[in-house]
Amino acid sequence: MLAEFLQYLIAGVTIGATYALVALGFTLVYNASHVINFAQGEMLMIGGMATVALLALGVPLPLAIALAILTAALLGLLLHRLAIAPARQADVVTLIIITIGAAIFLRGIAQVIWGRDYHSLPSFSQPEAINLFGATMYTQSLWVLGISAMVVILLALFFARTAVGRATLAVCMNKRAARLMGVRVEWVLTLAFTLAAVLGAIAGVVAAPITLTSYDIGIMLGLKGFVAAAIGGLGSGVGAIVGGLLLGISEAMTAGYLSSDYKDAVAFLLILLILLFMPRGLFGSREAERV
Amino acid sequence: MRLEVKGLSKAFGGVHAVDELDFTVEPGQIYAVIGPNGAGKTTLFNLISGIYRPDCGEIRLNDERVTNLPPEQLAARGMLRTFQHMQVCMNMSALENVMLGRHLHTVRGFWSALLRLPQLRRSEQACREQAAELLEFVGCHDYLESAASALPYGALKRLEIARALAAKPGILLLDEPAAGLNTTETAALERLIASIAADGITVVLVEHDMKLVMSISEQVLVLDYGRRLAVGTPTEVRQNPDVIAAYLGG
Amino acid sequence: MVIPRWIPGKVSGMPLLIAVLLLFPLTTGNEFHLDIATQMALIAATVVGLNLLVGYAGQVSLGHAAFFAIGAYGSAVLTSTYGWSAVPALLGSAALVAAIAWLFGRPLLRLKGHYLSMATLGFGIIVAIVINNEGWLTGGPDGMAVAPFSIFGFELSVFDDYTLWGVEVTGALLWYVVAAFLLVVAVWIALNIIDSPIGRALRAVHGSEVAARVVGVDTAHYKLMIFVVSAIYASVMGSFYAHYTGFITPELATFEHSIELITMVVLGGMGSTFGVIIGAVLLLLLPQLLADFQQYEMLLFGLILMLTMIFMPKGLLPTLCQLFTRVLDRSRLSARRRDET
Amino acid sequence: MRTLSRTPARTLARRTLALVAALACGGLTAPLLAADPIRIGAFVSATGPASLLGDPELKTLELYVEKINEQGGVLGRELELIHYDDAGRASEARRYANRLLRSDRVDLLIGGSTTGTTMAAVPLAERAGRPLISMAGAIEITEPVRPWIFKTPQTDRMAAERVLEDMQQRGIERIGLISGTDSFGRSGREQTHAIAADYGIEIVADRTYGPQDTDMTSQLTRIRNTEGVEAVFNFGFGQGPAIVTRNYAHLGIELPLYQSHGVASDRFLELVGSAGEGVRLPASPLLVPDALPEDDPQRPVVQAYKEAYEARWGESVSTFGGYAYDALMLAVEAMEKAGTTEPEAVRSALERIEGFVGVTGTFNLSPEDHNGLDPSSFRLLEVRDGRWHLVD
Repeated sequence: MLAEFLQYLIAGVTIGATYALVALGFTLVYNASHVINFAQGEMLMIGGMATVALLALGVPLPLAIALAILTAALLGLLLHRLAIAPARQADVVTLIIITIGAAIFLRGIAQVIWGRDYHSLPSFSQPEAINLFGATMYTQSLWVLGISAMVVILLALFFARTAVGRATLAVCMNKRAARLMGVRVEWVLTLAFTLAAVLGAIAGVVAAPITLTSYDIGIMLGLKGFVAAAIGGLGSGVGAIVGGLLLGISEAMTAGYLSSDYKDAVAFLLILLILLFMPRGLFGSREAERV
Repeated sequence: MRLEVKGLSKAFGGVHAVDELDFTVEPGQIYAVIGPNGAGKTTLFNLISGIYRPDCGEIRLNDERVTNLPPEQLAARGMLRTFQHMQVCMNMSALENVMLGRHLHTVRGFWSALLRLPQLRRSEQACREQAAELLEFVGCHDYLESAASALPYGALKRLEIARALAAKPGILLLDEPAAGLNTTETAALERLIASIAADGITVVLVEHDMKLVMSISEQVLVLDYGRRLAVGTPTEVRQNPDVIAAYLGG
Repeated sequence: MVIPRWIPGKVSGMPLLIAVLLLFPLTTGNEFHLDIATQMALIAATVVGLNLLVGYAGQVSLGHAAFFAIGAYGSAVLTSTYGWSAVPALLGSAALVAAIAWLFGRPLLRLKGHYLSMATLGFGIIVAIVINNEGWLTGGPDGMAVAPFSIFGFELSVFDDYTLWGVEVTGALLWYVVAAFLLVVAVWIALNIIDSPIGRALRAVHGSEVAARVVGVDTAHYKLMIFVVSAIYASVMGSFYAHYTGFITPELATFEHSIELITMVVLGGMGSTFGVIIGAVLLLLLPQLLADFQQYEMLLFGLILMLTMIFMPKGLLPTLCQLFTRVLDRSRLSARRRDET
Repeated sequence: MRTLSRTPARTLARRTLALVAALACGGLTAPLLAADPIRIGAFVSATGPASLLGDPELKTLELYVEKINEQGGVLGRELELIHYDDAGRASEARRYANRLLRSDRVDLLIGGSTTGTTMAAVPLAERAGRPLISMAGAIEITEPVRPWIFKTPQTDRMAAERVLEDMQQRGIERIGLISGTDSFGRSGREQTHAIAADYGIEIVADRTYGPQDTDMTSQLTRIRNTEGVEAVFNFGFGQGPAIVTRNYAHLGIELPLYQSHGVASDRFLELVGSAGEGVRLPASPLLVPDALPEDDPQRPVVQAYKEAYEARWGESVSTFGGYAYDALMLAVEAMEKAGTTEPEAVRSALERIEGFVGVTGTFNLSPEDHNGLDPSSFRLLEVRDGRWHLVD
């Protein structure tokens, strides 16, 4: 019984950590610019696929991962500089559609360059699975959890301790005030998009040995990440992490104990209930309206 | 329309913007609220007009308790207002902005809108004419069909007043109507406020322009740190030692 | 002073739309072209309804495809499985959709921000999952066949030929006429709503919600009203779409389909009724045009979407209208200068 | 777009212009009836969730249309392949099928890759009176028989029969079923439920996973913990079954694992690695061409197809490409048999094809059977040492 529960928990937490990283990317961009960046899932795909491609070229794994993350970072930067910044006067919905265009574009490029096949990435360490109180755990799960935790801590330190991080927070809170304080808002926005891309790519790379990867994997994982962010209140970092884990665990538990047909529905039902009864999400902040 | 405020308080993060405030505005009065910056004047307006919810206290309109009612319901009871930082729909024309003010007095049923029934067409035509009249009344006849975004600052201020008047107010709250206006415009505004009051509409205004306040108000309320410093006729207030201290000494 | 209005006046837009719809079948005898045009008209009508919500009330629904799908599956199941006739089935589905929209919209539309979009996202995906899973009712992922639209014993199938008043017409042409008529009605109703105190109130929400509220506009009420209306639009068009294509699959309810509908609105121009029709037409036409590029189709589609929105952030029609009025102003100005000299 | 006969760029420009003219301004643009090649119209799911099916299908069609034209075409005429990608969406499939029939005026349709895309196009083909050869599995495509509709893959029922038969032989009585929630998995699940009792087999656990899911350990744990399960059968295609297989191995489940023909490509072996050891599945002999007996009539056909495909595209064959090969070859056979491309003649010629050896199996079509395959055309394979082996 306990072993079964533990098995579901491990599965849920592993995939949940991936969702959380993607959700953090959504949150970062949303806070800075109020844009829901639908190209976030594609960054995850780029992370995984670029690593696979570089490995195939004979690049050693750590270098391949670094280069893949760098590629995603560059794409995130370009996405903001070339697509979002030129249209900064536009309605938020318009910017969202631009990110959808970017997502389709990136998927299109990936499909042309890397084809439509699924690829697997080798596990980072051996053996691939270990036994834990009767439940089996991928060692890769440990990588996923460890790296996610590390990323979250680094991110927290970045926002709390560095001048750039504080400037980003200032922009998130009030763009105009930040500008008056001398923060270069455009620069900070670019940084937010770049960081979000890095988060996505990291999620894509560490999860790929478990999830496999392909040019269109970003659609589903991106959507799940967005859902996780929504559960957390869209705009709260803690919310994104909790939302991601909650989503992953609820999926695994539902698939195990209840109905696997409706395991995805549970997550979305969660959103509806949270919105109806806790309208600001679990961790959404209350904004005072100023007149 | 009579406005009564009792024990009204509102704090933002420990700072008492409005603190245990009491006052009464009698029907037909021109009532001014003055005070140094940060005295809580705009917060007071936002509380009275239902944009903020008070922490405690009571607001009565013609003896009806209206505390915590949302702005749209206060408007339906005859309380209208303008804003210090203007709230004009820049995506609409000047005329449409005023027509918006007549919202409560137009035929606006769902089916009559859906099918564009004759009664709605007639009501819209009347609304358009009345809005045009009001724009002329406030002196904006040059801008009838202009986009609101094309109006100069002074005209926008008057547009806001016209919009409020369109809703047939019993009481009108004006938040710094003279801010940013030159002397000619201020003089025109003074005449406008006087003629509004002459129609029997109670006027409450927050204003920095002391000349304007002293020449048209019947009662003046002086606020300091959210509290009542003094209240009385312009002459009384001007001679009140606390007021002099706050304005000159502070 | 010329106001660059987003909506080309009712006077110019409506006759133009009717003229285009009337002339189109005269220019082609090709059933494929009629087929595409019929689908375009039905989708465009859906998008005209969605635009009321997105373009005017400023609320984004990420689950509008679900309403479309409930309309489609409602009609399909009630007619094919339960033997209802088409009209009550259509009305029944629309009533169900209206009830759902009201139930969700009421608490959510009182809040500001992206709450409606998140709730509709969740709702939409749940609907897609249910349709996919409940195969006994919906045919599951394989989809289900839908009976032709019938009214007063007259069965309108795209695959039959008819003789009306001695004239031979194909079912495809008849369906085109029906779809075109539906589009005109949809536009007429939308324009009526926009050009009424309700529409003014909604536009005010976009301009300044506070301003609208302090003059007595119950903005939450109107947002809810328009949310329900736009959901009914989607449901009704979904019903017709199901009868027209004769075969529906759960893809109608997917998140991708919802996104597609929103994209049509934004591409054509939020708040521009005729603009969003152009948006719908283009977005349905684009894959047909790009089909020749094979594996570059997706890449090009994304690129075109991105570039259009970057360079025409207000959408196609409003941008073009602005350009047009600017040129007009300039020529008028130069004409005046000529007069003066 | 059209393979051969015109330079792609000019074709593209002309077709784009024609479509814009017709749809935007409306011009009379009946396609030019040029030197009359035989037009084969194809709509496949080359992208989207079913691209694992559509991609090899399209590549096969392109390859063999080229080959046939090099060898002088059919009835002395060239073949012209006009193909569109429906991305797995039924509404797109419907649009493209209509475009192929009405604008491109094809003589015969091949497609779609999935049951949904096929069924959306079926009424159009029937209305236009053009033969349609589907590459999708579900039994409902050809049952009941529709005059113009044919299909090349075995039905999913046959796959289920083949697996259940093998289980019965091994003495397995209680199984756990896991399947994808896509069209392929759903339909397979239904068929398995429908016939399991015929083989004395009881399905004691029944779980599903989404086509895009990335982890199935919960479902598999549930199945493992269900009392009495003696084997597990997974009905799905795409990456899902690969993940199931990997999870299965990592969970250390010792029971026999059966897959469906949805994973029958060498790609599956690459994805699952050592986790795939012992997996059994029904598949076309395409995967084990050299293991077929010398006298098997399919041996040369399968060997030739595999060789040609892998040489041309540099990737391994899958069962799905074989469906496209059979569809095209059946069409060619029927046209040659009829001596014309007149649709009704081709249709009735198709119904008269007997003993036609394809990649998937030997086809015996008739007016009552528009599929023409029997379950024995499925060979049972087992993965051993990372390679496919025939189970005797």
